[in-house]
Amino acid sequence: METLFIQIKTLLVNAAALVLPPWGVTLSSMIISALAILGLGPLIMMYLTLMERKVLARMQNRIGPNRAGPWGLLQPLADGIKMLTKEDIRPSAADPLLYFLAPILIAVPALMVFAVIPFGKGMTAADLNVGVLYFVALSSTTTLVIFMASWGSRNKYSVLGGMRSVSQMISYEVTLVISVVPILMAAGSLSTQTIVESQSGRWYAATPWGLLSCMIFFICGLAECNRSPFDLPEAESEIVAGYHTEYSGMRFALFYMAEFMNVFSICALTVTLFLGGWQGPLLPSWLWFLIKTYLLIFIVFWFRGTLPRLRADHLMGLAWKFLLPLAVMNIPAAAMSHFLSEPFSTAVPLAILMVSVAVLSFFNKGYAAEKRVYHFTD
Amino acid sequence: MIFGAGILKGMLVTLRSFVNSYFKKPDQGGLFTVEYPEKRLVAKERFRNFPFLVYDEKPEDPRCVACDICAKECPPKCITIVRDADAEGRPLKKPALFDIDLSVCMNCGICEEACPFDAIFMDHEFEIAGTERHQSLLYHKEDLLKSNGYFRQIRPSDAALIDARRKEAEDKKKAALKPAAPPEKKE
Amino acid sequence: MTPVPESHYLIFSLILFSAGIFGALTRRNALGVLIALELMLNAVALNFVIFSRTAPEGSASGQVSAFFIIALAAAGAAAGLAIVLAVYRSRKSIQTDDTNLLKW
Amino acid sequence: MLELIAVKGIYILMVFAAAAAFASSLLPNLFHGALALAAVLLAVAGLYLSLGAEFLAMVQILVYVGAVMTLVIYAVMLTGRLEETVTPSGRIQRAAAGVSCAIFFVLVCGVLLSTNWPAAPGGNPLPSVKDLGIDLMKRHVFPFEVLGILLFAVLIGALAAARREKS
Amino acid sequence: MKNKTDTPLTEDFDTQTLQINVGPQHPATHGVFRMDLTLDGETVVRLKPVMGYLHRNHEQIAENMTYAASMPYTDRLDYFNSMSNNFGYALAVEKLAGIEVPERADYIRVILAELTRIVNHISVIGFLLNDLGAFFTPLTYAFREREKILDLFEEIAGSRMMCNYFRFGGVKRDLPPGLLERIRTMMDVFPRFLDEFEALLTDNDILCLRCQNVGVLGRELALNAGLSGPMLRASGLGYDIRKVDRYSIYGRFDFKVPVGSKGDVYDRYYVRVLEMRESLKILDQALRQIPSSGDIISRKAAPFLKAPRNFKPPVGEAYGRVESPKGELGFYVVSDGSPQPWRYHVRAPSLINLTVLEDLCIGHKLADAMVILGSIDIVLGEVDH
Repeated sequence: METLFIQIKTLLVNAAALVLPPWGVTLSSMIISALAILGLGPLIMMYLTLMERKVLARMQNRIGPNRAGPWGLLQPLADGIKMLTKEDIRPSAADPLLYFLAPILIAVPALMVFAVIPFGKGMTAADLNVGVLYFVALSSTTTLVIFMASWGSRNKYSVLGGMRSVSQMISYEVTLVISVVPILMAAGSLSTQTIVESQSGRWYAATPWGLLSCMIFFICGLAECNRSPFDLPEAESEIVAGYHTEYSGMRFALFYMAEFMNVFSICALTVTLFLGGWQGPLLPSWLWFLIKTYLLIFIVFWFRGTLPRLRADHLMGLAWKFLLPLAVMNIPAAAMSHFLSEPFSTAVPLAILMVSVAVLSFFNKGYAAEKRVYHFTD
Repeated sequence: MIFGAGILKGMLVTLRSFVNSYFKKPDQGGLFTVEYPEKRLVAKERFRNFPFLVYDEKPEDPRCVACDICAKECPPKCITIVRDADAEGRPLKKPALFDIDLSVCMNCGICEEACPFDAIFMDHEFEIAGTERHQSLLYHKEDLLKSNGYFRQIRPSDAALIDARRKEAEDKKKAALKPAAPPEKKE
Repeated sequence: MTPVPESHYLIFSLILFSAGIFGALTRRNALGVLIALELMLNAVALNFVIFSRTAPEGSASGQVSAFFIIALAAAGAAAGLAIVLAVYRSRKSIQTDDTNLLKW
Repeated sequence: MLELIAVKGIYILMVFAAAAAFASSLLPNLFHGALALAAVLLAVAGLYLSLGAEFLAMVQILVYVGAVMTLVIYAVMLTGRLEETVTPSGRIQRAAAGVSCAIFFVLVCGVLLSTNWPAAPGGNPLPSVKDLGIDLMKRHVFPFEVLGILLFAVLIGALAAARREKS
Repeated sequence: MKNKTDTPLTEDFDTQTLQINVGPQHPATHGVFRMDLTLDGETVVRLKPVMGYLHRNHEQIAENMTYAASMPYTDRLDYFNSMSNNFGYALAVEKLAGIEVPERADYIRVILAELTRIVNHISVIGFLLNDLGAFFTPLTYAFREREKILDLFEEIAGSRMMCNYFRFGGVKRDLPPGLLERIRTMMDVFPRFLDEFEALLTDNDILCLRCQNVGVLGRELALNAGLSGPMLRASGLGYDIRKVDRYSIYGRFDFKVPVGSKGDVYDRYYVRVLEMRESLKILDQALRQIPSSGDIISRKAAPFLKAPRNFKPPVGEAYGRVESPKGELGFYVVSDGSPQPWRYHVRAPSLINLTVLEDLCIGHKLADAMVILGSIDIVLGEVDH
């Protein structure tokens, strides 16, 4: 069971080897893993939409979709067909080049990031030794595409939504990168494969600074793909649907797909970097990876079901005034725990983090909720 | 407390309701959705949808005597009645034409209250669909007539009350007729 | 690593550089000039990396200097755009012909 | 055989990048020009990959396409009116610039083709990310620190210049 | 060559103010209500509410129908609490015609009015959270409780929202047997739901961040604008018509009126939660004191049930007002002796509370304008009547 997928791949490659010349074999193995990802991405996205609707429904004492297929399993198919058959309305004033390119260019990085995620032992599509940097670089290109989408559709609401989402993504991207640095220091390499192997002894989330940077990474990841408390750009109650107001039909499906694949890749990377990737006692490695990732995805939907939305300036305030300094303070804390001898190696980082949290919450006093007292008259 | 405390408490509430929805019974926080076409909620007795006319034995002679009170009292004026006339043109105590425009009626139940002859009551049947707006929702007398048995079936306690009152009124009327009859026999 | 001869790479970076110069000369909008500037810096960084292949074994000075160029270009872009915005705020237009006075 | 496909790929990338570079200076709409520049940057990152500089390619995408391009497009949006961002440029100016660039190109091309570059010794291991890091911290630590201070100074300078006057 | 040397060096960007209209068909406006917003960046510069999309000429129609015939139309005013609309109209006509209401009917009326108050307040909080972005979870919890109460209404009056149950001098029919016990059991479960609801919301830091010090309503503005209901009480003025008029039998129950301190969106939210707890107290006392039997409509008004046409109140005028969950709901009726009112006017609390929307929203962000509108709690049926 452990190497199920690897055996399938070798089987296919051997079959290809019979008919193709030697160079064709390496090419075919590349193509097989590429096709695996191309097939996996949309599949994950489809069943994430169903999972989200089911989880949210159950939180609200509803049943969630159960009409299409047993327990609603064919619902994503139904959604897909609906998206395909919907008429693709294009605003006349839209800028043809930008309007047409944006949905494609937003789905491409979302899919490319899957290449670097280690689904199991030896099951990383492309084991770059700049894995994490690859992920961060690709996630930063989406700001450009959101600009194109909002500017291209020439609509007031989408420009407002576009500006909001870009400023949000920039401020959370900085914190995302800095929160990963302690892990790279501990693992000593950028490639996701070696990071996971170096966690075989103790997960990074087990160490104090690791836990903190895991939380910061997760929160910034949420903000990066505009989910739950940070879903400002497509705030229905305010601006109708942010930058993808003017999109419908298949184009909107691409935006939708990109969003869900970002959610999956953020959760997958949090698992890889902090929660020990595919490390796990007896179950096969890739099963461990999927369990952990889907647990994190449950938390993302759980956030969505509970928390109201943050306003634009709170969002920025949280990123620049609280999370970024905390992430920066986390780096010396992580360094201390490496180079100091045993008794101090846990005490000093904890002290640093406690002090920085205290100082930062002191400075951010304005954001704290104030207790209110209500009196009664008759 | 620190920033996240209130949020965590809120999250616990949703998690608990997520878990309850799997394990608890409907009224303790479990799922209480009634999946409509398969399972249905039984209508409450006083539920009122569009009105219907009641007849005792034969649909030809409904209880309605075409007194036009309900048409006058109906706030949106959606009832139109034309009194029947016999061969010589003398008016009869029966409606020839009794139309209710269901697209106008707001099922407020005032016609049921105002009717002195217990002829019109509010129905429980709500699955009414028409193919087009004007004609198919204009119900004529034939579509409105329903038997007293049906009335007793959908609104048992009200029907019992009304039948009792009607039988008692009948006995009183017969009693009033009877004393006039027996004295003639005695002389 | 790839058998593509260096001269082809160099010709390509030269094309980039001349496109940058052409852009800088023809653009009437200050931002256009900044965009062309980025293009030129990029061509130069590419040259460094091309020559890092022929460097003696193991020394990465080629890539490091390219890394520095990228960082400097980012700093340059930031400063340039701040100035362009300041000019725009006071002159209402960033046509290169309008900003012909050093003090206004 | 795989090498051939790779080489073909690189040449296609070069042609695409050259076209995008000229497009970025010729397109009337500044927004499209900025996007053409983004295309060039991505293509150059691809070239870095083909030259074995993975770290540099990723840094290029992160710094350039992620941050600098966003900055440029913010500036384009702030300065251009919401509707028109078309900036016409004169005919003679274009012709003159074109001719001078062509002359420049031909001259440097002559120099370039005539010198024979030392053949790539080939086979020497490409500097890995670790070597890059060590080299950055050992031989080039001074410029690295100066760069840090410079970036910090630019940050504050840009803020001061672009900040809206507190009325 | 224009080189303007006179303009100051760094005066402001001539940013274009963005004119958007949060149109009649928009997820955040509770019904068909348009706001003509002028934004400078994100902050609201000017807000012009545009109403009238749901105007149904209610007052003119009422003048061409008998008194009893316009009772079902009062359900459609504020379609969230039809019972208190009926209550207000019934009170006005009873004052006009001088009809006394028997004991048991009064108790039934108070119980139903307090039940609608609870229904209204949880729904409002649910919708407010929707505007804040919590994806329908608080709203579905609120609607689950609302369903239970609406089922009770269906059993009593025949329809869940359009009850048309009150009549001049009492109520249409008596409560069905065993209903008081069902209300009692529901009332015992409700506080537990309310605590769970509060645990989810009250000290949720994002809610506090978004609602505290947003849309602050000063006491003088609240007073001069003639506001009423939870909005007034959140700004610190404890004015509740149930305490001022002591109409019907509210005098017999002891309950408190919660009053806020700052008058922002958070206070308006929490005052409604406290009001629900007070309503529970009233319901508790009413369920204990209700006489088990007794006629449910005054002997004088009973015949008019059968023949509303010959209900001719004496010439004169009357103004009956009720503390509806939205504020002071008043009905002004003038009679000229004929079965049809000569003049009929409804004082709609939502309409009057809405007049301060612009003063609250200026200076706030676009996201806050939506939340402030949500906290004012308007229902367009009543605003446009």
